Amino acid sequence: MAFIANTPDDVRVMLAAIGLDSLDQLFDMIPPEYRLQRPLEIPEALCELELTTRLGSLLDQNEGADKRVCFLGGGSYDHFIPAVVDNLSARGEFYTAYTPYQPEASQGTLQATFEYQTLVTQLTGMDVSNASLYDGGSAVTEAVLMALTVSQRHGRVVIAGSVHPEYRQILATYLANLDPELVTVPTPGGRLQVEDLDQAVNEQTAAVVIQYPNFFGQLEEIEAIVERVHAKGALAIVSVDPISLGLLRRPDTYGADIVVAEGQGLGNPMAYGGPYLGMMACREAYVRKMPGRIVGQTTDRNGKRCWVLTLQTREQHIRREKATSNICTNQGLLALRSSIYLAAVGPSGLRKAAELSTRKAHYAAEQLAQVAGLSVAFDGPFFKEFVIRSEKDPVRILEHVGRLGYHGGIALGRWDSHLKDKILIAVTEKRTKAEIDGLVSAYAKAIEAV
Amino acid sequence: MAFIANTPDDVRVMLAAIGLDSLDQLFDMIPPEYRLQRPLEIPEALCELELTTRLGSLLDQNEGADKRVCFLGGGSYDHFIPAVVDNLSARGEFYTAYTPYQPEASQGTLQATFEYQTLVTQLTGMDVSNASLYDGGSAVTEAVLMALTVSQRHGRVVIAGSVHPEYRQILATYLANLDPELVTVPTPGGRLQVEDLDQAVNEQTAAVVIQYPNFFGQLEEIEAIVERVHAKGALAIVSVDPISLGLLRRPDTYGADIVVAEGQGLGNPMAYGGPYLGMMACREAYVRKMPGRIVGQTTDRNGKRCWVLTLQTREQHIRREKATSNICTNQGLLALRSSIYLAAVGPSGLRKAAELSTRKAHYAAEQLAQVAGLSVAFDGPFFKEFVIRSEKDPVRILEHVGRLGYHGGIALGRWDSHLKDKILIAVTEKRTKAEIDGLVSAYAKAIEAV
Amino acid sequence: DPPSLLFETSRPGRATAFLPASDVPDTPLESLIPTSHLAESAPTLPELSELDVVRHYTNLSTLNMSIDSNFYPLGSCTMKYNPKRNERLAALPGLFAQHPYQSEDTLQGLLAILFDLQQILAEVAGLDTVSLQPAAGAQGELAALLVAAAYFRDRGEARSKVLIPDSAHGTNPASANLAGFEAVTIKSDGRGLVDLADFQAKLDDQAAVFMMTNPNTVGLFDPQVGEIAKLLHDRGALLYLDGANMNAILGAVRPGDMGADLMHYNPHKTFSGPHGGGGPGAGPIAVRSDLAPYLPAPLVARNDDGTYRLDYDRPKSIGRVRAFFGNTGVLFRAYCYIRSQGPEGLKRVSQHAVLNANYLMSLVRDLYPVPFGDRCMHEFVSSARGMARDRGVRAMDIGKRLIDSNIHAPTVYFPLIVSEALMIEPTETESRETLENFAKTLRDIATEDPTLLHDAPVTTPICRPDEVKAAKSPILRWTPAREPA
Amino acid sequence: DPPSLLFETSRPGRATAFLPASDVPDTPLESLIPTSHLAESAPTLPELSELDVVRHYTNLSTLNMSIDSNFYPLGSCTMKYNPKRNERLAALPGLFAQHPYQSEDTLQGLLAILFDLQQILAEVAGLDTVSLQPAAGAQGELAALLVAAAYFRDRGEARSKVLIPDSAHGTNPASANLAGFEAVTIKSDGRGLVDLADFQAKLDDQAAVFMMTNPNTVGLFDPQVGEIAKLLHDRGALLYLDGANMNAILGAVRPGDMGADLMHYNPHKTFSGPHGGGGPGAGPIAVRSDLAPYLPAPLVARNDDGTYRLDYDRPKSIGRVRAFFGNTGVLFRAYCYIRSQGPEGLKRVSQHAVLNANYLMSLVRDLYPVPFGDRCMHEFVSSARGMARDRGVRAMDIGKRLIDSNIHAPTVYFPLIVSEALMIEPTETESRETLENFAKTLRDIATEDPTLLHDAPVTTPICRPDEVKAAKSPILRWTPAREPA
Repeated sequence: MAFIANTPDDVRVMLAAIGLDSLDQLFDMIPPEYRLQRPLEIPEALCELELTTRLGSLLDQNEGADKRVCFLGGGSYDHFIPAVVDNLSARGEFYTAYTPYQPEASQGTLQATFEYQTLVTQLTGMDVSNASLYDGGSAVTEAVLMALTVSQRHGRVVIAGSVHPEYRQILATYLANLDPELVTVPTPGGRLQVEDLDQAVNEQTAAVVIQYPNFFGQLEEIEAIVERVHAKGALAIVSVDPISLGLLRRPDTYGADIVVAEGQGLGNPMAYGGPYLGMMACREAYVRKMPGRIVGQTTDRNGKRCWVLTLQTREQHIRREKATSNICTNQGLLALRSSIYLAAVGPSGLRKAAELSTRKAHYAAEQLAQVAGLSVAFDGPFFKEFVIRSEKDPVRILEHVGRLGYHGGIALGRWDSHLKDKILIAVTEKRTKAEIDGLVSAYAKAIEAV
Repeated sequence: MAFIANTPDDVRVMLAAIGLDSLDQLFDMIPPEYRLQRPLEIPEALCELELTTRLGSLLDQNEGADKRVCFLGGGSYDHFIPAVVDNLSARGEFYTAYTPYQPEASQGTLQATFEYQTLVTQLTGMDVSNASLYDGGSAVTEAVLMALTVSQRHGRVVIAGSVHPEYRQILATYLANLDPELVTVPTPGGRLQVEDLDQAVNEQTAAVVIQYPNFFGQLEEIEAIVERVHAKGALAIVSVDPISLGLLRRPDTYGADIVVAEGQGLGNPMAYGGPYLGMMACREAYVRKMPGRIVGQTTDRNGKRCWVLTLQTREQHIRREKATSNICTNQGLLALRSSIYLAAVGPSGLRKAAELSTRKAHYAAEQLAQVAGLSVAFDGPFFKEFVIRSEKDPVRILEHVGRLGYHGGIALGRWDSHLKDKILIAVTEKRTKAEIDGLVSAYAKAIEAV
Repeated sequence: DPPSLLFETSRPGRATAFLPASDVPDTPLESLIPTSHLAESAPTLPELSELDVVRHYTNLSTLNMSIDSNFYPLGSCTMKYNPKRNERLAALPGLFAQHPYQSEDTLQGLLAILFDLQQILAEVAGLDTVSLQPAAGAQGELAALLVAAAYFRDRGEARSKVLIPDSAHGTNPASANLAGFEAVTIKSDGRGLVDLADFQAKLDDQAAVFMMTNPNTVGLFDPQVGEIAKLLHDRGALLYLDGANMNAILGAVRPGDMGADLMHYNPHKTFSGPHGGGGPGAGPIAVRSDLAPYLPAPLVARNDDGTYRLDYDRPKSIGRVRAFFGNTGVLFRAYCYIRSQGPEGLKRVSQHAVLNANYLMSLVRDLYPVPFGDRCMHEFVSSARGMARDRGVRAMDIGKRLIDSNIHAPTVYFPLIVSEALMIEPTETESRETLENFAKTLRDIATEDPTLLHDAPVTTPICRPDEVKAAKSPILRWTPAREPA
Repeated sequence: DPPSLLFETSRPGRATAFLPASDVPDTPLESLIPTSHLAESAPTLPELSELDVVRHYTNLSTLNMSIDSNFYPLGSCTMKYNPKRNERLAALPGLFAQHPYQSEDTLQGLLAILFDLQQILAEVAGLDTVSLQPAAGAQGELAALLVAAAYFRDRGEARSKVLIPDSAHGTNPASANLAGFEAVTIKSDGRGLVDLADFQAKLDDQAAVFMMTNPNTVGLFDPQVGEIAKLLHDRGALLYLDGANMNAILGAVRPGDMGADLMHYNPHKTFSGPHGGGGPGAGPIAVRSDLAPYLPAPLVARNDDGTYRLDYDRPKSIGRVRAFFGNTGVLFRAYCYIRSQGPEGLKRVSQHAVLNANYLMSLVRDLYPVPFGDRCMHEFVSSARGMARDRGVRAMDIGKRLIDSNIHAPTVYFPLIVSEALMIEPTETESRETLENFAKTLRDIATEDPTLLHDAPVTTPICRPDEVKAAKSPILRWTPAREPA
């Protein structure tokens, strides 16, 4: 019996203590008419050997970054994960603990989370961080919901068209039954134009959401944009790539009010999209409107420094329908992984990851631009990701490149038919020059063949 | 700098404290004429990303049991390793501790080792076990050296030709410069004949070494053999397969004096031959002649039950040249893994592993015997391993079978030209009927093609 | 000594080698990215050697209680054993190295697993269609309510209310609010069940959904569920089943069979995902077929040729609640667990979860009265009200004192309908000896000196922290004692 | 409470599911194997649930000190950081799933690594040929002595003695004895070095090998090594270098360059193999070319086409000292470590190992006198003789008291030539702060109440065990308190 400790003997003794004759009687609270009278129609049990063999071979059918050279990005990246991250985060005491409700029995998780919060503030330059949210996409929406409360404006929310299309979809989903109008500012040139933004933001606008580097890898004119947002009395919500913070300006220096990020790149595997890590940091003044758990420092009765969950009166288990958010679960394990990652790589390592990604992405863009039939789509500066335009159908091109052993990029037409001639390509520090040259040659072959 | 914590600042401060100007001066005890005046000619340093990529791809070139279906045995077996074994043994506190010299700081290792010793006695039925030896092969020799001391006979050591050829080589190597004569009893029929044994064992014989199941997988007439050995006043050293003890008679029941085993099959990976686990158990009377570390139970000053290294006066760090053995390092981590394995699978799991291996091996033998050009070589009962005779050259047959995706067996000619038409095949509980049928068909094709 | 913070251990210049030199042409960085975008310096992260990091986290971890080290009978959280076999499989590159935007032809193994999981969760729910997207139970609740909202909108019905029992988890009203509904509380009756009169009084044409946790948070199966479903359906409203307590009823009764129209799962609870100090979880939702068009997209679909695809073609879908497919890593572990159990095994899980809870209750209820129910499902709620009144010992004191015996505290002060609540859920993976040891400890505590209990725990790395101070002047990040000169 | 033993937790019938039903035809077992070979019942192993096992070992582990959790300055054991990157690579199937009798064409990646390692170890040794076979340092010593014996036998020389300094590890004389030699002890002089006069007096025509540890066990490099080598070679004898202390001299001086003819490595010490509570190790040996024919077979050789093979064709080989290739897993980790360092890095390892030892010595030697040497190599040996005499505080008391500060004790009472020895080896992977904290703790202990020190440790799971009782009436296995009826 998988994972059940009771022996037939135990069952006998225990049933007798309860005063029952059979396991079935345990369920006699349930009216018989609802009881399932047949076995569940699900596959039969597998022992460990079978499970390992069968699921192992199913997984082996997949061809991800382990089997093809990966140039896919769009919010999930093949960054390098140092071995210490896997090793330490796998310790049972971290892995199989629950939310640290009992601080005396949870100082490990609490201190690690306090350190995570500090690391996030160090990365972003913001005042405070929460203990994590679900993912970078829903974190954008949580930031908007928070901005509604902070600003007390409920008329409009503005988002740049250069924000990840799925992040924008999430926001639309959440706002569908709420008051604010959602206005998306198109970015046909790959970046947000300040004039377009000015038109979209009105006096009832609670917040403007910008991504930096944006979904196309482009660097928005972030300082000018935030200035305009503030001029309209709205909050600037900026979604960043944490790896980019090894190189790019910290959000505090350009006046961001709420910073969110997808923390996957910081030591978390791509894992077909999740679990990921929603990061959120903001100005101190907003902390009591921030969703999610927060760990704070205090002292115990002996005056010893220690940590506890704090400001819980914001949360749903206390405030119920008046909570700042319905969030309960956080992404503790991923926050831990990201903390270990940052502690292991340090400032020089993070900078190097950012710099190598930048250099290699620019090299790749330059080389691809020389392939007949391809051109670089947007002319703004970019970080580790860029868009190329293809004269031939990207979907077919990518199929061909795939057969040559490369995950060559993301066809942007999947989200927007206006972008159907475009491909988004990401390059991380893991990619070698030889792999990039191989990609370029694969594209050249594909253009010819398709 | 890989794994060095001192910063340039630290180095400055520390050198100053010592009164030196440079790191180089630290070595001025060494006469300059011996100092190496050039860099070592070894490959340049690799950072973690490079190391992971390069060694990962080198390892990926190998085609072991991960890429071909494995029917290789001969002392190393593809048995199933439950995930708990890997997970728990990897805990840093076990993994990175040293020999438990300080019992107060090492009760984890000590208790685990005491449990290991107990598990070995439960498996074998013997009175006492040590804390492990290097491997099953050198354990045979250590048992012989021990028997020399116990028996106070130094004239002869007898070993069956059906013992693993490499185990026999080790014994020969060790005895080369010592007094006893080494006599090997040939086993052309795959098993030891009592009459042959009788001729070989004389009154000066310290011990007879038997393997059960033997190298060919055959089950020796163990009871009769041990009886004859004892009749001559010699000790019976039996090398067993611990997995077989889920099914076969325990060594105490047939009178073994010293039992040794290769413990690899109990939760340890094949890992191209090592590190493995030498197991040794014996009668209580011999314990003070046993090589290797031993953990014993005692109490602390408060009367609390606890564990310590004990009987250390046998060992080289106390007795120096008079030690029972030169052994210092043991295989603590592998003993731990085997304990976790046995604890996880329990008596029913071990029995099942043994039984499935037996059934599948017999099915394989039966099916292979039906292939034209192949026959089963020996007619004694066998456990999970058997020998087939091939009309065509085993080496070429196996090459062909290999190309079809199978590690099809071991050509026995590598050790003994008399066996050059024979192939040793092992079948563990991991092999499925489909894989066995596949092997049979691969052999059939090979016989035809070669 | 408590471990230092990473930032206190940091020394300038300390680092380890993990990335190589650049192998592409060396261009000045400023020629790639204008300086107006570049930071003046790297972030002020801590600088540590690899051994610093290893020792820090190794030692930190030991300050935690966890399932792997302790009995953890935290009610409502289903702290069952997390099988290591699942972790081994989840660590394979066939899962971890898969990018969410790979082409479907490179994902057939994984899509087969996820499709299978959708089917299984539908079967266990007794409902028709499953979306695996939501990232957590609470997000599943929200997604399901958004589905309900879309359903009513599509039918041209404007319904503004969601009814929720007073014994419900706080996520229910919070999710209802976030989905744009008004949360209306339904009282519990003297048996700890839904007060039918109150329910009927509040069930009007504005009611969209009734969110029911069944078994409920006091560990009782509410047998009125069929009647409730009928009343709701008669009014055109929907019954939502909060799946938090599914561990009690797997294979015994299916939400769809008791009238539920939609539900969420907490796979990290019911199907053994490790809780990771607070997450990650996942929150798949299952719905009746007429609600299926509104589910978040994509779902996994099977093609006629046996291959799998992602089905994005769902024009009525509410859209997305998170980016990418979902919390695949968590879902995969749930799948491993379910496949390890099979139909008989899943049923047995609930049998033993309920057996363990009832046995434990039988061992302690004389000293720790259980206000609602003679028996329980997978958990039970004792009240320390008598002890609080007679001896000044509160539920929290009892929980803290258990920690001194290496047992994690139960959930305290929840559900709100039991005063001085101790909510105890042993799960099926604990042994009888563990339960008996827990009962003995709990019984011993009942007669211990109240002062000792007020001081507890006394064997832990810290004693009771000052939570008021923490909330009053929040210190939420480390800052250097003095700024560097 | 101390953890129960596995056997005490066991309950009949408890188990977990790890193997499937048989898929081959169901024959009665007795028809496959005669009953005379079958046991009457399965062995009496403990019966546990998987959670029992996980919790047992998780909790057991925390009773250990280890490098991952503590500073561990155990002299002579080189307790350096064991890089996790090596463990990740060693866990790949390309290593763990390789069978020792696979054909060479399926092992090219691994053979390339092992060949490369042979070359590297030869270069670092300044010697010609390397065998990776021995399973541990002590087996390496033995194998090397067997090589020496074969060499002399082949030359027709009968030499019966091995000379060994009195400061040597006990394995040296034990190995010499096992190789059939008589072990002859050479005294140390007043500086802690080889007493040349005694050495010369004992160096006769029967001398086969001198086994020298250099740097030696008091942490000093013996500058007489060249002269010693010359004296030996003039007599036709060999110089053996015990590689236990290689961590002090990597890239700084090579054994071959100082005259050594043969040596062993402890890769698990010098090259960061995890010690695993006592093992596994490995013991590769390196020899001068004229000794190479006698090495244990096989070696890895490179073919002209760049592929690799196993070279078994060594007719003068001593044979084997263990089955299969060797402790490949340990060797592989050593290779990872060496490749992470490169030529500069290996040199730096020794520089910082020596720096750390000297710095630490400078911080404590006023209170803990160091009888031999003004400076040291990678470790130093203090003597607590003064404290023992004046205050009744022995080396062991000091070691035990360190444990109370979460620091593992140094090696005590070794080497034998220093009374009340405290042998301290910090290694290069420890930080200055760790060394300073250790020094401060050691200095504090110097003035602590002797009673406290005699009682130490007081913060550990157990206090001092009764070792006499353990040896006098050995209890070496668990037995049930009462036999079951």
